[in-house]
Amino acid sequence: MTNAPLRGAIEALLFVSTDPITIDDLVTYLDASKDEVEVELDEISKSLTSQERGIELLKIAGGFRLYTKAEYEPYLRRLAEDASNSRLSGAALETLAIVAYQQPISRSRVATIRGVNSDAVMRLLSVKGYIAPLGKERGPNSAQLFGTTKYFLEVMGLNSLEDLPRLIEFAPPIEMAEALENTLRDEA
Amino acid sequence: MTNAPLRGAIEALLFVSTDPITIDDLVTYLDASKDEVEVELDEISKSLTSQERGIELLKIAGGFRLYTKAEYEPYLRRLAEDASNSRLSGAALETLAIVAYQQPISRSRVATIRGVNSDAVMRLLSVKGYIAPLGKERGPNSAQLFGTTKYFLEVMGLNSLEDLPRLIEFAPPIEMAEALENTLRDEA
Amino acid sequence: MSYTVKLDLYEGPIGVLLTLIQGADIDIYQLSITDLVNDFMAEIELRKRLDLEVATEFLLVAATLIEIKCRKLFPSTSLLDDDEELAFFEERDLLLARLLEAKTYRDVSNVFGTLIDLGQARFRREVGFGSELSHLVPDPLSNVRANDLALAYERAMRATTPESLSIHHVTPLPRMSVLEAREILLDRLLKSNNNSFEVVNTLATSKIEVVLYFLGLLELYKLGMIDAVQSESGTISIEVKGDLDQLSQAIER
Repeated sequence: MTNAPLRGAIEALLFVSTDPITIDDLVTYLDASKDEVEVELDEISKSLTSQERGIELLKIAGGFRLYTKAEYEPYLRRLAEDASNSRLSGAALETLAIVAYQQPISRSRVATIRGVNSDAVMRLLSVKGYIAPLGKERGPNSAQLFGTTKYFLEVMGLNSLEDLPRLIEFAPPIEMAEALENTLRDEA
Repeated sequence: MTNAPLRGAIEALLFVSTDPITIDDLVTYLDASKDEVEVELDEISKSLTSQERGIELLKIAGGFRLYTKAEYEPYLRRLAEDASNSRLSGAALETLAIVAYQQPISRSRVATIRGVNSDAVMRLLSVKGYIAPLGKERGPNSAQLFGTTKYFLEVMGLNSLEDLPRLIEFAPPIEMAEALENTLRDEA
Repeated sequence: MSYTVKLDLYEGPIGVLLTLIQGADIDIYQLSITDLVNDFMAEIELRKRLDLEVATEFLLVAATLIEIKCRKLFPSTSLLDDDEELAFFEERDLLLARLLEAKTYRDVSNVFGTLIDLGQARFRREVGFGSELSHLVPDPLSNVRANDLALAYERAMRATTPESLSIHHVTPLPRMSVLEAREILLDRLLKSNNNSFEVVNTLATSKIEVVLYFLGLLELYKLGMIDAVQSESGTISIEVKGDLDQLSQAIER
């Protein structure tokens, strides 16, 4: 049995929300049961897979949100206000990766890992909304700690930080470590 | 005969657009004929009349735009109250203050000064009528500039912007913000 | 070196070094330390004009590189006493560990780049409640007065200023050397019968330690003290060869 007005209400809420909406939120706003909400979300999601539809429902950053399908990017790019799809530099992406995997992390710790003062890059990531201050370290010389934001999860298409690629899988191959080590060893 | 990808593209465009879109716009964006576009708009409109759907397609100001159906307003109100109660008031005040004293100002500069992405707050202030777009910066990468409105003056009980409380002297903020912004721009 | 690599001026010394090394491409296995030092010094020249602080970070790494180069050219002549010798080994191990760490983050950051590109291809509806539904949104500023604005403005501007003037003290790097990591690993491996590659993860308390333990494991393997066998399921099991006495003798030699 379908519950047409409930489905309509969910669609309306998804349409205006500027944040991912959780199932719990929907239950509260709609005076519906969790099961009912889940069934309708599922129906909405299924109906959007049709080729005739231009949007899709994604589970992202712990909630649900509507997005246009990636294949329509060329048309939407023309309409978008900031037409320039500005890309992050390599240094910015590396810094973002360090914050993502080591959060909560202080600026100075990021600087230590990168071997260079990273304040400007951190600030850029902050202004772009990818990272945000989380709070202070404990202790006398407490430094501000940073972590990734919900927006970061949204842009990356992740539901939670646990969905980040596993870092260990990116460890350099043994051969490379060996080759480097040989270069740095003193035996000629 | 239906043209599924075209319908999807139209839906995607309607979904993200802030203003009504005319048929001519759609023809231009989508490299389709006027007839094709009209047929698909009609199909979209029909499919939205179903009770299961929460939005509708309205022809307004010479163009088309998606709206939530009026019957769902009570639920939308709950979302609105929930979303704005949380963290917005402090951020809104700070953002409004920056726009008031530094207008005309772009979204990205506000973000640079605050150190966090401020798009959502700017949108709220705009929706509430405190600030409005003034026009574009000159130059190739022209960003939308914002300033305060007449309504803002009314609410604050000011006769003109010159009646804004004078600021105590402190470090030259504009130059610094500019320098910072330039640094960040180069890097992106 | 004959290739030219466009380097990001916001890269730190480790990142630059990694780029230079990767620029060598297939030659990575016959990397010339002399070329590496030359290229690295050229990069420092570029940065010296920009910022003394940045240049200093680079010089620290350069010092280690040059030391390595000297030892390669004159293996028998060492002007260092024992303590300095040990310190040099630590610096070198640390440099290697940091390079591998940087490589790990660089590789994963490429995936980040791809995901972000895909994310930017999907558009969200930013309008939110828009003007037609604005009556539903409560006004967060209903009680605000003009004076509040001035205060908020000054607070916002003050928050920006000191931050950019503060001095950041660099926290010390982990002082564990690969040698120490190797000892700890061996100790751990001997105490347990059923070891897997995961031991690297279990022991490490930070990412750089993962790299250090990994290198330690590599050394044990090269010294012939352990065997590594990969099963069909993909797990790598580690077996210690010989008994404790033999092993400790091997290490002492």
